[in-house]
Amino acid sequence: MKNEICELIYNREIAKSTFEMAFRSENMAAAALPGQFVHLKVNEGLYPLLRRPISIHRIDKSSGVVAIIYHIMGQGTEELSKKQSGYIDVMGPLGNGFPIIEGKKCAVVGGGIGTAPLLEVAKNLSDCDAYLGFRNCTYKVEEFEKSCNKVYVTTEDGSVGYKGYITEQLEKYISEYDIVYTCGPKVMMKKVVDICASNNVECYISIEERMGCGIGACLVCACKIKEENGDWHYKKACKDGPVFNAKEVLFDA
Amino acid sequence: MKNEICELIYNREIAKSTFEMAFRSENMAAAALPGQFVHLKVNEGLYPLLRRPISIHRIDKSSGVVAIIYHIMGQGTEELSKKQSGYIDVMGPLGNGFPIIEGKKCAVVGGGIGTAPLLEVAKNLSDCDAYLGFRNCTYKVEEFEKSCNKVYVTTEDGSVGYKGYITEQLEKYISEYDIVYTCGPKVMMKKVVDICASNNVECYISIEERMGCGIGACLVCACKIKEENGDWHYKKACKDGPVFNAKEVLFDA
Amino acid sequence: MLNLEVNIGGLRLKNPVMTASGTYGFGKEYSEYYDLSQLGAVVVKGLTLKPREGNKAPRIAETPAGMLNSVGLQNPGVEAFLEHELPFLRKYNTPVIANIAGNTVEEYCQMAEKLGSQVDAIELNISCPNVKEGGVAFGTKCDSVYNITKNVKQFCKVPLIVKLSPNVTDIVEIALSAEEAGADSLSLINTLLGMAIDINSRKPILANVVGGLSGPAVKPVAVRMVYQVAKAVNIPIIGMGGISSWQDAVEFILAGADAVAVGTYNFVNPAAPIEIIEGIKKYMDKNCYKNLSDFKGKIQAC
Amino acid sequence: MLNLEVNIGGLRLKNPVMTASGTYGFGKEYSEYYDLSQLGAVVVKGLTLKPREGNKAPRIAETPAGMLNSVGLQNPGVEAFLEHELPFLRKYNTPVIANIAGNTVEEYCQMAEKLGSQVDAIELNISCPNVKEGGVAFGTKCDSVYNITKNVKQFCKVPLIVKLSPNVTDIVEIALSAEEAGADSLSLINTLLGMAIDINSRKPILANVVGGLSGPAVKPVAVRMVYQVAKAVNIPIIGMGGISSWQDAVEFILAGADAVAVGTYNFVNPAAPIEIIEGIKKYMDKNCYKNLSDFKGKIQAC
Ligand SMILES: Cc1cc2nc3c(=O)[nH]c(=O)nc-3n(C[C@H](O)[C@H](O)[C@H](O)COP(=O)(O)OP(=O)(O)OC[C@H]3O[C@@H](n4cnc5c(N)ncnc54)[C@H](O)[C@@H]3O)c2cc1C
Ligand SMILES: Cc1cc2nc3c(=O)[nH]c(=O)nc-3n(C[C@H](O)[C@H](O)[C@H](O)COP(=O)(O)OP(=O)(O)OC[C@H]3O[C@@H](n4cnc5c(N)ncnc54)[C@H](O)[C@@H]3O)c2cc1C
Ligand SMILES: Cc1cc2nc3c(=O)[nH]c(=O)nc-3n(C[C@H](O)[C@H](O)[C@H](O)COP(=O)(O)O)c2cc1C
Ligand SMILES: Cc1cc2nc3c(=O)[nH]c(=O)nc-3n(C[C@H](O)[C@H](O)[C@H](O)COP(=O)(O)O)c2cc1C
Ligand code: FES
Ligand code: FES
Repeated sequence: MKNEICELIYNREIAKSTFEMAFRSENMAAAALPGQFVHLKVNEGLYPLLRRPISIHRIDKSSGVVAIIYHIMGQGTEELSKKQSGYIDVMGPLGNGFPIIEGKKCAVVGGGIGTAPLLEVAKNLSDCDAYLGFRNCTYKVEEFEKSCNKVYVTTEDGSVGYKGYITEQLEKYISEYDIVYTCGPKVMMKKVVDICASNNVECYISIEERMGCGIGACLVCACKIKEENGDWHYKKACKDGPVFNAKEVLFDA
Repeated sequence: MKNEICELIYNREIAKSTFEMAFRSENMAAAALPGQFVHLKVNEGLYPLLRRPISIHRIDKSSGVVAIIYHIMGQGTEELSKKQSGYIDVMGPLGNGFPIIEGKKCAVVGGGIGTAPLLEVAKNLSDCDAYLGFRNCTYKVEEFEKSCNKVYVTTEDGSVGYKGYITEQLEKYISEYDIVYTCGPKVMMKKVVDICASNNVECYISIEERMGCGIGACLVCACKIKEENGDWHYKKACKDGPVFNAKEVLFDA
Repeated sequence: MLNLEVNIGGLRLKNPVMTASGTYGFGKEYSEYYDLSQLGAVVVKGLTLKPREGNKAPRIAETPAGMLNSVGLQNPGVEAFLEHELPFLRKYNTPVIANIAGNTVEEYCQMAEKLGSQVDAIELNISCPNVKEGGVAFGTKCDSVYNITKNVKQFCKVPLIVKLSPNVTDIVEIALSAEEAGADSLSLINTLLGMAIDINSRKPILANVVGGLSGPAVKPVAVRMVYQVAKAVNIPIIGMGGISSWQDAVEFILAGADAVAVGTYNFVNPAAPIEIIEGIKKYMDKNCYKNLSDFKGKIQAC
Repeated sequence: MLNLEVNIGGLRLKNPVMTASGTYGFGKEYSEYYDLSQLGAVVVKGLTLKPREGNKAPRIAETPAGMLNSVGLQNPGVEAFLEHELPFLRKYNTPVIANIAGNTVEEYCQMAEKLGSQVDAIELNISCPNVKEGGVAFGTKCDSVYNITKNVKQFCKVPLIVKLSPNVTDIVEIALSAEEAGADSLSLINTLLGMAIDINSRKPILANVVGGLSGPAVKPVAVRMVYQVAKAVNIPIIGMGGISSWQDAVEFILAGADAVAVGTYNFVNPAAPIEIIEGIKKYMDKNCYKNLSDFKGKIQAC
């Protein structure tokens, strides 16, 4: 494995402060699994110093292209958004990815930027619905429509789709599903996990922890994982995750 | 006074690792004197942290444009060279500038990038020759030819003009001059100062010291200045200089 | 109505933003960029009893997100300050704080005496890493911090601020010694001792070999020290070290600082102190804080 | 012929570039990026006698040109290390250095005993700012540094490296205490104690409130300490703190380091240690140096 200096294909704003970036890497496109992430150096130089982890949104194996979607949160993502052309230093694909389990009725449940990694999950499942929650502006809904049976959209202000939270929609139809895949804000994921638990639906969640190395060497990305015997210990979000079975995750941290 | 966010007009390589940059500022162009400098923020963000001092090369009062020439030395000038368009944060004009004394026979003597601030001196003098020393590639010689009587050029490898050091040329004709203005590497300036002293020619030199604030507040840019009574004390290169009468400067530091 | 006023051990400031000693000369230069009356206070360049030339150049080196300086207290001496520099600052409606450094306790006392009540407060610099004779030596041992503070306090007619060095094992015990000895306020941090080498010339970049590290790089150390000291003492704290934005200033206030000072960043953005005052106002407005005390030290440690 | 070999208190390295403890796990992750046999040595994550879970997340905060961490010595314990982690590293032709931390002097001794000569050297971590029980407390007083070094040395069958904390008033006296007590080598610096606050949530970013500052921001402090200690002691020094390029590594060697370690920058550029080895070679070639000793400590202080 290596970090690769990849050619930037595009980097454009697809919604307010939300960007889609695509870069070329035959190797990464060939190896990437849904739910894995890349670790990006947002610019040259020492500021910001650390890489930023961003989930893989789209994998085009035929053309060797990987795309990501990111929201401007601070200095790192801001710098990233300024890049117009040239090359970008990428480590990846990293992490474990979502387990793609066939022959089941599935749903992907995403909130905001957390919808990004779910597109590849949906594409790889033959029987999948999508639940996409946004604050006000939506993006990539049409992509999900291509790969899913049904797509439910909510916005907090009701400007698109249903008004309210996406978990309210999920709650209505939860009994239809065998497996739920989710990614989004912590509060949303907790709710999704609860809904699944109450309905005995298997649930996989993608966890966001602040990261250093991104590959398992520094131990800063600790998340509490339950053991069979009720004990817990810290696992690495970057290497053991970011995807975990919801049953294992202790949310208290 | 204020630091000004100035529109970049161009920023182009005029010789190997040497760039000319022009930006628009009515105020600076109106106020600037030959030999003054600007203090530039080379990019946004904290790396590099400090501004970089660069001499004013050309002042176009009618169009409100100021130009500088800089050589890539390290991180700061490297970053500066990457700027293609947009705006640049400039403090200036700063420092005292060369005293323009009319009715005298003058010479400007520059070495490498030290030729840059001398063009405006030459333009403002009615009777001036130019001595321009370069390592191998020359630039802006034709500009000096427009404003000077005679222009002597040397390169260390003899590729353009005379082969050797510019001080060898100056030595030949020094007796012709009343005043010499010089800027360039320390070794060269020392030699020029010696030649002038031996020939009783008045000499003004522009000193390069590492700078912090650029305006006289931090005292990091100390240079030793002799007093009448033989004593010396530290003056500020940024505010009391960068130009000093060669008689005053103690080169030992 | 927003109220940014703060009382620093008897010294009343209209807002909590001051300039850090040694980065602001005697105010003249920055007065060309804005009206100094807007500032919470001006802290002037470190003064000594007699004029000092300071160290040889180069005196500055840039480091990642920081800088080293080895000015070495170049200054005209306390008398020339009173005669030639103070009158200019007095034209503005902002308190003037004199930063003083000496070779002996007696020198410090003499300076405090000479300054009398011509300045609004005195900041005791016992933490300058750039002078051999004294400076930092006074600031790294509890008993000497206690001793010098106690002595100077007797001669000090105005609030006495003790400026602490970060180059110590235990900042809290040093702070407590200063408090116990009668300091009216503490300021921290001074610079961290650092060094940089030019690998081509194989020489230290600073002629003085070592120098003081300042700028954003040191901010985490400064915030930690302010936090630790604020929990331990009952006198006001002036926080500094790497402040480059109003966000940084708020971070220090949340850590427990009553006021803040901007140093190195003046060189980058001459208007920084003013922009920081404006930013703090907006932050307070947005969060419905009326006074600084509404958020000072109010972090929720998990 | 270039010779990059160096002897660190009895431990022979093929080149002076190692990895810093805690930034490199047990080597497995980075072995996917290059052949670990190229390294001067691998220093593994800090070990404790019993397994430790470490601190709560968040454990990392980015700061200007640096980062704070509060991992808190999460590790599987010395026995699991020997059984499950060491065998992997042994497949490579590079020395393995175990970094150890304990709650008591006895624990340190027990660990040294258990490690025996299964590792090539032991690095005594008496400078971890992230554990309450011990760590840094051992490293900030001369007598306790002397005491722990002296005791562990008796149980240590391999070269003993003592890793110093930069959070002290006088690094030289600490270094001398370790040397006197029998340390074969010193490594410095560990992290500076720092803190960062999120001004929106008004919480410390680290769940542990304070953490260790590393990365380029601390380099000037590290270079200064290496320089001061190298002048004072007669044992080899492993320099670290903010190394991100071969130029930085050369800067440390010029300051007096016999070897260097790359920590935080591994996260940014996984190939950094290898590129640094190559860069040092080119630097030596260009300057016609045949051995590291041709430039080690050879700065011309003005
Ligand atoms: C496995 C993984 C996948 C991710 N995928 C995506 C994605 O597809 N799209 C996307 O926009 N973002 C994603 N993130 C979050 C993204 O990494 C952070 O938003 C980014 O690092 C913020 O950097 P910044 O410099 O812009 O902000 P900073 O200035 O560093 O921080 C701004 C805010 O972001 C939060 N933050 C910073 N770092 C992280 C982090 N590592 N995890 C969570 N919150 C953080 C902080 O709490 C802070 O409030 C992912 C994170 C992880 C761990
Ligand atoms: C009044 C004044 C006018 C100047 N005019 C020009 C000009 O017209 N064109 C031009 O190319 N350069 C000029 N310089 C020099 C220019 O400021 C430095 O080359 C620049 O700051 C280097 O920055 P850097 O980040 O690229 O290099 P750094 O990485 O900071 O340093 C690279 C090298 O440059 C040297 N250096 C760094 N800063 C200075 C400094 N302030 N003065 C002298 N040497 C320094 C260092 O010794 C080092 O070897 C001037 C300097 C001064 C003080
Ligand atoms: C060039 C320079 C000169 C300084 N001179 C003094 C001084 O004379 N007295 C003093 O107490 N502190 C002095 N300091 C320290 C600053 O006042 C301040 O404590 C330190 O720089 C940290 O703040 P900053 O990171 O905002 O610069 C100086 C700092 C710099 C950069
Ligand atoms: C995430 C992290 C974990 C660390 N863990 C340890 C440790 O277990 N033992 C130790 O002695 N030092 C530890 N350190 C300190 C490093 O080994 C090194 O001394 C310090 O980070 C300075 O080097 P750097 O700036 O190159 O990172 C750790 C540093 C980081 C960043
Ligand atoms: S980010 Fe380093 S172990 Fe996960
Ligand atoms: S650069 Fe600050 S006084 Fe000259």
